[in-house]
Amino acid sequence: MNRIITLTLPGELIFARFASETAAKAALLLINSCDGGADDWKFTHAFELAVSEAFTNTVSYAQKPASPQPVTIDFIFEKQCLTVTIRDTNPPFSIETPAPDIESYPERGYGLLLMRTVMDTVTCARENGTNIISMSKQLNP
Amino acid sequence: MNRIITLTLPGELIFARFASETAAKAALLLINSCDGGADDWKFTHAFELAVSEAFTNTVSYAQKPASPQPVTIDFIFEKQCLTVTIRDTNPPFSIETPAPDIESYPERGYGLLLMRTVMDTVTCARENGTNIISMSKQLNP
Amino acid sequence: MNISETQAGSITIVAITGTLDASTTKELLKSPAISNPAQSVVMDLEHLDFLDSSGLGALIGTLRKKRERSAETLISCMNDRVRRVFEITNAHRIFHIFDDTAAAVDYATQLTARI
Amino acid sequence: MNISETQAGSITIVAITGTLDASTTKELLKSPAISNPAQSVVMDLEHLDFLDSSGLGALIGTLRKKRERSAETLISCMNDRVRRVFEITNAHRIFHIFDDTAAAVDYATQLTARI
Ligand SMILES: Nc1ncnc2c1ncn2[C@@H]1O[C@H](COP(=O)(O)OP(=O)(O)O)[C@@H](O)[C@H]1O
Ligand SMILES: Nc1ncnc2c1ncn2[C@@H]1O[C@H](COP(=O)(O)OP(=O)(O)O)[C@@H](O)[C@H]1O
Repeated sequence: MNRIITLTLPGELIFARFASETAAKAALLLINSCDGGADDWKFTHAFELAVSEAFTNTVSYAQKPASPQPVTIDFIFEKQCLTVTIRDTNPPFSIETPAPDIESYPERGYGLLLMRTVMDTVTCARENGTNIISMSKQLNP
Repeated sequence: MNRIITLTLPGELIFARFASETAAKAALLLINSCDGGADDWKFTHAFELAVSEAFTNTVSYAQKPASPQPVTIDFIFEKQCLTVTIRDTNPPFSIETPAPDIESYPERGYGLLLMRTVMDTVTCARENGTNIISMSKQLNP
Repeated sequence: MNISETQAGSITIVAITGTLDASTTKELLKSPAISNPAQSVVMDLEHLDFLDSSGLGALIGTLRKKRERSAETLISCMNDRVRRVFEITNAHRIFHIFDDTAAAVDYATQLTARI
Repeated sequence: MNISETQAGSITIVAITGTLDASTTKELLKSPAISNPAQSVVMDLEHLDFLDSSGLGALIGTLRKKRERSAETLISCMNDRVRRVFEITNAHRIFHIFDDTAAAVDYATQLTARI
């Protein structure tokens, strides 16, 4: 049986840290459930960072920021793999954005780059007006 | 607007600590959102402890432990007050259990006593076969 | 949760790190010095971050089983959060509680030598 | 997040504790030494637990605005988690990064004296 933890938060940036810390805790739970799994900080940090980025984007690019909608995050545990999904009804977007050119000091555009780099796979599906962002990582690839 | 955080966990005891740590984090969020609120460890610990007890009971007294049902915990933020609710479809029970007589070394029966003591109010309503356990505490009573 | 057992003369110091709740009590009850009812122990709780009623129940059960065999279960170095659970439940009345593990070991050694 | 500013000669050491993400960057950008584009700073990140792209963006914006006024933004004492964000984004190429705050202050003092 796959185990799922679901967290629903108000769609406000003050809850970003709650989301990212919960993601780190979910990753640690997977590490601890795998016998003798060392505390792999990169695994924990990957989820903490990727969820911080995805939650922030979901809130920031919401179309009605005046009445923020709740954001639901699923953590799906499968053997050595943890998958996080976040859904939003924001406009569609491509996750294949190019990495920003650091030499021109851009202040934005690093979020998807970080998500893609720290996770094994990042996908975004569009279904019935909903973006379904899904990010997975194996503990011991 | 009241803010609500909802956490849904598999109904298994290995998730008890995830529940109690999330409760502590929710309490800390309320403290931090109240200007100049000191880090009141008793407030944080009250939620950590009460949710550990309530989650453990919900899982332990579930009628079909063979196929554990998910447990949903709501954290409701209202000004200086945090309320936690947990629902289950377990048999009805009374929260007014007497405190166990410690001199006879009982190993059980302290959960509801702890919940009632650390929270301002604990109620359990029965609606359509569901127990709705609700626990509230003011930050500065 | 992590358990480490250290022998100090006839007493075993059982140091518990982390969480003692419904998900970890079984492991505690399996540890050698706890599961042997004739072994006197000092439970060093300095690094116990969180205790709930399931964890407390395991400590009380340990105390009872060891008392039946005239062995001791002493507690040392609990933090304020753990102490709060002992005080609400009155468990502080049935345990000898010390601020210092060495003092607890001395006391346990005297008690067990007396028998 | 918590910010503390300490003056070291002409340089301000800005020590950040906690989290730098979308919910805290505004507060950083309002702190006196950061909001003054002519003030050279050493960002002491020893107690920065978590940085994401919003926090990094604020640091990069600070660097850019200060460079336009010939002021410096140096970084010291980042942990492995924060370093990882700098490395993935290539931000480590545009910042001077030090393991030691005192060394960063010396270097910044030299750089600003030269102008
Ligand atoms: N959840 C989302 N909803 C709508 N648009 C998004 C979402 N996530 C990312 N985007 C789009 O992709 C772009 C790149 O995102 P990102 O790499 O995180 O950088 P940044 O958010 O700093 O611009 C954003 O500017 C936005 O247009
Ligand atoms: N969520 C629940 N569902 C069903 N019964 C419960 C629940 N919570 C408590 N109870 C009942 O109340 C009793 C007292 O609970 P508690 O004080 O937590 O002590 P313990 O669980 O150690 O017996 C339990 O033994 C059980 O019969």
